[in-house]
Amino acid sequence: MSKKFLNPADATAIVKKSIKKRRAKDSRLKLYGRFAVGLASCFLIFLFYTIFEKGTPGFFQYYVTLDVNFDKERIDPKGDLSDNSLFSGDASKIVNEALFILIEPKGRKEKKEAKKIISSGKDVRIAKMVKQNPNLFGTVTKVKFALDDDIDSFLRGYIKRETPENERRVNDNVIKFIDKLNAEGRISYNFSDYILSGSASGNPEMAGIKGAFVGSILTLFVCLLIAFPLGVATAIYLEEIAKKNKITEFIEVNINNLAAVPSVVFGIMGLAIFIGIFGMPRSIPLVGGMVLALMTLPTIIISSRAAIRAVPPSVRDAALGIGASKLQTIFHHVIPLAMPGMLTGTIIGMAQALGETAPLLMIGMVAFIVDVPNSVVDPGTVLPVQIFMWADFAERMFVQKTSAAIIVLLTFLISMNAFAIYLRKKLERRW
Amino acid sequence: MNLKNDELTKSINTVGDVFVKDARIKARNVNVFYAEKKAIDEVTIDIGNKEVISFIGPSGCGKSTFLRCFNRMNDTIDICRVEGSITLDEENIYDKNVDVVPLRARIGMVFQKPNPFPKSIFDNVAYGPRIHGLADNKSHLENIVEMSLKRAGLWNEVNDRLISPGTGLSGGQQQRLCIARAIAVSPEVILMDEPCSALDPIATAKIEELIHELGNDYSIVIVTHSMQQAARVSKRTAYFHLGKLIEVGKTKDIFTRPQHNQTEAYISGKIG
Amino acid sequence: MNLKNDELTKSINTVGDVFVKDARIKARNVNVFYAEKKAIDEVTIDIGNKEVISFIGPSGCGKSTFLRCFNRMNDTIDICRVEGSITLDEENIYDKNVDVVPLRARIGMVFQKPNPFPKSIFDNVAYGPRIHGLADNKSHLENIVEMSLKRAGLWNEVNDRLISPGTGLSGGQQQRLCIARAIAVSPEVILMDEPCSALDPIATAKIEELIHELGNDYSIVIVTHSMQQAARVSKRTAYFHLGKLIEVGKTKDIFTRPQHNQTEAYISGKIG
Amino acid sequence: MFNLYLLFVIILISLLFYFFGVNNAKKLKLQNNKLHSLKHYYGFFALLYSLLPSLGVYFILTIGDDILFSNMIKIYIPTDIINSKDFNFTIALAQINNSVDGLIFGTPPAWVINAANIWKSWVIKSHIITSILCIVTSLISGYLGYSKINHNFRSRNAVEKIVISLLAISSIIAILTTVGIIFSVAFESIRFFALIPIDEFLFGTVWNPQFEGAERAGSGQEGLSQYGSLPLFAGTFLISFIALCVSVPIGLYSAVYLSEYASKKERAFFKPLLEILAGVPTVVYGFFAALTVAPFLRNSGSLIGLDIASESAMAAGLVMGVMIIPFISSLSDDVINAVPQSLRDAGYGLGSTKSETILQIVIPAALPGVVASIILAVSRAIGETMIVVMAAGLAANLTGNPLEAVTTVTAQIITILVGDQEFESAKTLSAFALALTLIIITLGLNFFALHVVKKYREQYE
Amino acid sequence: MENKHIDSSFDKDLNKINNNLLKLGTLGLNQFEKCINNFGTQNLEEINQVIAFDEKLDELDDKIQKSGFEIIALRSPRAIDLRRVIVALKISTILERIGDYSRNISNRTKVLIELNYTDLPGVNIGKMGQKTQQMFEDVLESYTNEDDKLAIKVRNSDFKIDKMHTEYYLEIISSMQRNKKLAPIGTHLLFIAKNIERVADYVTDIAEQIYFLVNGKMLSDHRPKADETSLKIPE
Amino acid sequence: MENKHIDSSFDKDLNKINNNLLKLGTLGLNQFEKCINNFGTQNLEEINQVIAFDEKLDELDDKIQKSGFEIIALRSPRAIDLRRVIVALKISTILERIGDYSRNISNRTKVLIELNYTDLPGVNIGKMGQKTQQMFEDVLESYTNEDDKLAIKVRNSDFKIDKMHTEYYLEIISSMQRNKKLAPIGTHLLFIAKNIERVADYVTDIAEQIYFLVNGKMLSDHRPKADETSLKIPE
Ligand SMILES: Nc1ncnc2c1ncn2[C@@H]1O[C@H](COP(=O)(O)OP(=O)(O)OP(=O)(O)O)[C@@H](O)[C@H]1O
Ligand SMILES: Nc1ncnc2c1ncn2[C@@H]1O[C@H](COP(=O)(O)OP(=O)(O)OP(=O)(O)O)[C@@H](O)[C@H]1O
Ligand SMILES: [Mg+2]
Ligand SMILES: [Mg+2]
Ligand SMILES: O=P([O-])([O-])[O-]
Repeated sequence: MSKKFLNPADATAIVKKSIKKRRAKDSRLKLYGRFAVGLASCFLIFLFYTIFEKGTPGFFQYYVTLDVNFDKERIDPKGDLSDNSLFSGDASKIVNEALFILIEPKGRKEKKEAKKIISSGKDVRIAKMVKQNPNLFGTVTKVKFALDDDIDSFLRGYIKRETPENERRVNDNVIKFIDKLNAEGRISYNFSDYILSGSASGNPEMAGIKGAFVGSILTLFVCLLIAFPLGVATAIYLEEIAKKNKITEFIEVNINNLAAVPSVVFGIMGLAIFIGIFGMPRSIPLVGGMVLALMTLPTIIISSRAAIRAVPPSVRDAALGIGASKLQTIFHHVIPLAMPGMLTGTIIGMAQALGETAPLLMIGMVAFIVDVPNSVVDPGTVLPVQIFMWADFAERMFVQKTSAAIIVLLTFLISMNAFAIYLRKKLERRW
Repeated sequence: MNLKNDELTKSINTVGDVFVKDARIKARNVNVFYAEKKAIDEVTIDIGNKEVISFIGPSGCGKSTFLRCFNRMNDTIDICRVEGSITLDEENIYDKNVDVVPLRARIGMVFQKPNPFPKSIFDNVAYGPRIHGLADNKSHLENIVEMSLKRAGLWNEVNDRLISPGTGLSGGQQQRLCIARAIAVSPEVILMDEPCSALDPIATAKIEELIHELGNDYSIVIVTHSMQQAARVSKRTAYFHLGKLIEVGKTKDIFTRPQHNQTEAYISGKIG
Repeated sequence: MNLKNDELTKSINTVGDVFVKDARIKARNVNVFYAEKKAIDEVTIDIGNKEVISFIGPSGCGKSTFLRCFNRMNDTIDICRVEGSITLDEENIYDKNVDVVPLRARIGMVFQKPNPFPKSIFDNVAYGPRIHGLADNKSHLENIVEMSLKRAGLWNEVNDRLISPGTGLSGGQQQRLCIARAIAVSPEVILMDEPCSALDPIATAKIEELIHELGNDYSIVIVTHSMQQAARVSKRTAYFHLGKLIEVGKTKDIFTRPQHNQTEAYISGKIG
Repeated sequence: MFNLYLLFVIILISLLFYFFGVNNAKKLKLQNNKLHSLKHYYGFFALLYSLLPSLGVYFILTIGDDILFSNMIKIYIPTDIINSKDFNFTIALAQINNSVDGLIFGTPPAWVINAANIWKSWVIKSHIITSILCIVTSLISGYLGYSKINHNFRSRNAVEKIVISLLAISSIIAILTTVGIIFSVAFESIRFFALIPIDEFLFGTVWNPQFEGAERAGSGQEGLSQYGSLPLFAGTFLISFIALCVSVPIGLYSAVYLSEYASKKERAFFKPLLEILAGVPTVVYGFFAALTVAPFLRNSGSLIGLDIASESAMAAGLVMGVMIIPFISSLSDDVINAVPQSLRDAGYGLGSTKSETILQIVIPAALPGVVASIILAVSRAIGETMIVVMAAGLAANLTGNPLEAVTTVTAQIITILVGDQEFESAKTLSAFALALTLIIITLGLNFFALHVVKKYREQYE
Repeated sequence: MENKHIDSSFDKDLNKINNNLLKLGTLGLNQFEKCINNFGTQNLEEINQVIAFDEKLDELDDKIQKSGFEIIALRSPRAIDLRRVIVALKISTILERIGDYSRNISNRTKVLIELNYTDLPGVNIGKMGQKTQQMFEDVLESYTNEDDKLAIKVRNSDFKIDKMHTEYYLEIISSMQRNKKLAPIGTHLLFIAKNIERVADYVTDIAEQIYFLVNGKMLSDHRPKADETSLKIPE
Repeated sequence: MENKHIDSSFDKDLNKINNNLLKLGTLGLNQFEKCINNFGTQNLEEINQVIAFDEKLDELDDKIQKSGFEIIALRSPRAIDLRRVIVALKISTILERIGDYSRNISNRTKVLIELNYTDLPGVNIGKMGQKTQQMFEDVLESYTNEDDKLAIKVRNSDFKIDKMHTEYYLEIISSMQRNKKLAPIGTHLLFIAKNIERVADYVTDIAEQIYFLVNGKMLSDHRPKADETSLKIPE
């Protein structure tokens, strides 16, 4: 044997020689890591910044304040404040008149243009007001009306005066009216009445997320009701009860694979099975919830199983050892201990479901539905789908509304995730 | 096999006093398989009334496996199969219509790692009586808990914090809590699988002390890696090797003059 | 403090032979803190050349903490702070310009749980020489690996499967592999933190056997929970209690006639 | 559709049986002093006996009636209408259903109103029948359960058996879902492949589906439509590749940094922060990609004279890359953390520097897990829909140029299936074929990843 | 034993062996005391009692040997515990030997009675016996109290017994030389004296064991010996 | 020792104590053999050698006692190992005592030489010594081979020595009774004979220890004793 061990002194000398180089490598790796984390954080910040920057104005819009003459005869011809009566009334006209007083349009064309300044929901607004407060009848009251989305865009400066008239959506006449109103201090920039309480609407200035929001809640509710018990039950069965055999293995493989199936495929399945075979209606939160439930099921099962597995076997042994039956062991010990993990998984699954779009598109929750759904079997839409649809609309104002909707959605998602993290932290046990 | 007497259909290869006069548990020609693998091979032994017996042997020789036959904890392992018969007071515990739940209440078990439930100390001890419906009312239950903790030598250390979690105790205290929990369902036999191997020497000594005392009231079977421990706590010792029960006898005989040379080799630290 | 001689600024509370003539490592008034908590309190001791010394004491007394000072493994724990001085061949290892990398190459360490890398047996042993660039060429490296495995008593068992993963070995073999890995970088001192506590008695005996042999070439410091082990493997024994070094002395003296009554109490199984 | 009141009644009845059961057990205990099980198990037994069969009846009847009615209503549609050329039963059914639900648009044909009325009467009848059947079932079966209670009855064992069966049934749902997916995709795909040869679908280089009805059976030559899916898959992989180029280095280095270098505080802050990236809905990314990234790319491209499409693979890929960073970083961080501390100690103990320990010990040990995390990220990227729908465009270009617009499989599925479709057309069916292929690919990747992970686990367990 | 073992049954075992040893010591002392007294009183019945009783001492020694052996086997005692057990084993053996000597003296006393013995001039076996008995008592006390100072004292007083023995030895031989009839009596007296001297030696051994018990090491200095019977010829 | 301990240093320690014991045995046998021979040859130089050498035996015994004690403390031996150590400790003590007797015999031989001793009629110390020596040799062999059969044989042959001793005892006293000048010589011869008898007794004890070593229990039957010197009066 030519060379044996180095003697320790020589070894130390060799080690010392290369130490500088090795230390340099060390610092480099750390630097790369820090850079990567920084970059990812920047992405996130940029994303949020963009959304917020675009979305915050979406919560606001321009209003014009008019002195409306609440003439009972004209607004409520039948005098019983019924919808029917109010609809047959002349509320729109009264508002228009109030406007005309201020801007004095000349001729039919100008009047027509002037009418468009105010959003088309003005009669509904009057109706609502008198219903709430019949005392208004007979008074002349200042009322705020939303401006049309083009006017809004103009006021925000998206539509520029300098643009040649034929290329912009607001013509010179209208600009003149706006200037007049502005001069009288009638135009104001306020928190939007519509974004949170309105529903889908072709008029961007009146569009809101209430319908989609309620739709989302209902869908989520169905999803939770189905996915949580099923997921937990499955997890318990597979982890605690089932013997390890071909069948359980098959089920496991199935679950793992379901987790990998693209969400759009779940939509296809929902379309084919629930709607195609079971004959359920399209667009309803029930079907949406069921599809999302099947989609989040693997998430819940997998995280529940992990949570169950994290319960140390010693606890089971302890219970079995003093004569608890298998199910007593499970229900008295395993489930309570695994619950935080299961809940965390479920919340994360729900958050996923809340943000999911593609499968819901498949089952038709993309339909244009004005009414706010009252139950899980009323047609409706959900927030992300609403966002998707708005993102596709051409009107400038929808960009802001979309962003605003995104902000609402994100707020929810982040608070759900934060809650999950909180739950995990709070209930986390160390054995 | 005729369980009524000790005559065996098969011969016993074990050296020493396999049988005792006042046996509570009688294991006869027990074989245990994990799938195809035989982990326990034709073991026959008696566990006497109120005796402390220890099982020793090299790692993997099947001590734990055999111990867990006594309260059918092996049922929880899918691939585990038990043959032969084990009787508790002449009743075959592997009989088809024996319910393991009351069986396990009669034969308590203490595990290697202290495993208190992550509940309060009180609830830990009260759990068994509760699920078995042993207490008539609350004060009865409290009584049972107090008695059990006292008997486990833990009462003085915890009586002022019964509602604090059992997992907050020190390792040794936890193990005594587990013993209290086992006692609370009034078992007749207590099985202990290396009850001190996760504890430091002082906690170990306390548990051993406790085992001594409990030996007056219960039959105790203790599996241990530590020959010293077997020597200290038990009156009888059984030596296992490769799934076979090589020798059983008085502990002092096993430690001073074992009869089988495999026992000799193990006891004196030679390769078996 | 003047490190050149053994005169101390502070008095030593330790009973017995703290100093040895041919000391490799000299620890002087070492204090270790975990955040605010003092885990080691004014410990002064010499580790001699080519001696096997064991650290014993109740759980949590700071044996491991003190051991890990010798190769500055405590640096990896954020909240850990070391005071006092430890010299290896008169060079203070806690000096600012001492790099831990060569230090740790000189002072090998073996851990409680066998921790081979999930690589081949060969790569496990070759890892150290490779990162430190100790081998001139491939055959030299092979030589080092072979020598180390031989010295760790593992060569005969693994020489036909050097490329199979180290994690596939049995626990005892894994631990010997870890020892071989430590030897491969030509250390002078080997620290062992309860190297056998995860092993069964037979594997333990083999490691102890190995420690005996290595004691001829290296200074070995071994932390152990088992008094028996300390008695078997070491020539000198140090007894720690609550972070203090109570007594150091020849193992046979410590075990037959300890001087300090705390040592006496611990050695003979009484509460300290 | 669902009769919640009935549900309440059933539950109420079963609760009643619970109390009967408990009371009976109490009585038995007084008589005999020894019961096999605790009291409440007797109650639960009666409760389950009452509840489960009636619930079964309830759901079967409630779901079944619609299907039954749909079939039964056929005879109430005039034959001439059924025979007419553009009759579509699904649409007819929808009309009738709308009419039943009171959603009346314009004036429906008389036969619709007629059918709707008949349907309505059935609904009322079915409600009554369902109610009676459910309540009777719950009473009878509840009594049956109750009468089983006696001294020797092992109620705990019985209850546990039932509960275990329920748990087992739950686990079947996963299989049913898979069956459902395969069922819904496979049949349509088979029909598609009957129209379009499979090799044309797999290897054709032009994707140009048009609604043409079913007449284009057989040959692939006539008409304008072409169903070569290669451009779609090329687009999919191009975008996925771009995404990986972004996410793998950032994700891995982040994971390494967070698990090995970062202080506890840093880690506690940055890890959830990065995970937010995964929690952001894809539609938001799509919006971001389409409205911010794509214009930015085009603008900066034009600055340096590059012509970048307003919808480009680049935009979608980059954003998708950002989205999947946390999949890689979090999962890798987990597996890196799962590498036992003892291995690091071993490394440090031998005198390796931190980077040596990480690169030569920790990462190799965690490698299978890291690989698995990347594969999972890939499969996620391939299945991702909304970003590409919104940002990558719909142009089925077979190109490797990331600056052009491309389309992907999922985007095509969405565009084909959203809105009204003719179920018979090759275009509609092609979506199912695409979905099938997509499933096969992602499943393949998933299998592979799981296999790797399993091996990795074995190493440490 | 100030400190108790955590494992109280260990203490029990140790106490048992300790108590048995003390019992053996007391019995041994009793036997010796009686046999010395009997030498003076010549009470035949009592002498026979002493002889018969020796069996009990043998049994007790056996018991101690066995239990000591078992404690070592089962308990792995260390430090003071181990010393205690080992010392107990050694002292027990010695006490058994001392018992043998008591019996032997008694046997010879019986013969002397038959021979109508009276003390020879210059020989006072009783005194020698009492001195030895005192040493014996002291050594038992020093064991009970683990008093190594007393043990050393005992050890050093063996000197006197040796001297006495040499003196008596020479006197007896002189007597025999003077009167040949005295040969049988003289022989027995010689052996009795020798036996007492051996008992004192053994007491000294016990004292040394006690020193070891307390200090963990043997007394290193050589004990002064004054028994010169094997070297001396009566002038 | 067929099987080796996994921990070879334990074997080393056991071997060491075993070898030391064998050495002590051989030295003890040597001493005894020499002192018996010297009794015949009256070679003063050799006698002095024997006396001087006894110190070595004491030292070796000390060493064995210490190492046995340490083995027990450090190794917690059990079963055969423990028996080996305990038996070694006991045999060592016995061998030391036998050594003492060899020295004592030598001392007395020296005195006898001064007294111009010749063997008394009917007394053959040399024969008695040789018989004992044979027993001694046998017992060492039985220890070396752990041969409990041989040990029992040795033990049973003590009977003969006792008989011989009784015989010689009576003869010597008779001689002294006949000739008062013989008193000093007779006394020394008496003690020498007694000493040899004691050696044989001790050899028997060793044999019993060997039986215990091999079988783990003591021989239970009572050993036949034939030494009646303390009971007999010469007619
Ligand atoms: N669940 C199991 N599945 C398969 N084999 C098992 C299982 N449990 C134990 N075995 C095997 O059965 C044999 C006996 O194991 P057992 O745990 O009873 O040994 P032991 O004597 O208790 O060992 P230890 O002292 O290490 O606890 C071993 O070979 C072991 O590998
Ligand atoms: N990383 C740490 N952070 C805080 N405290 C620690 C840490 N490690 C150890 N300690 C504390 O320092 C003290 C000494 O611990 P150490 O691990 O050195 O004891 P030990 O003697 O080795 O005990 P054991 O025998 O249980 O290994 C203990 O009180 C322990 O709680
Ligand atoms: Mg075990
Ligand atoms: Mg430690
Ligand atoms: O007891 P001894 O015969 O050695 O004096």
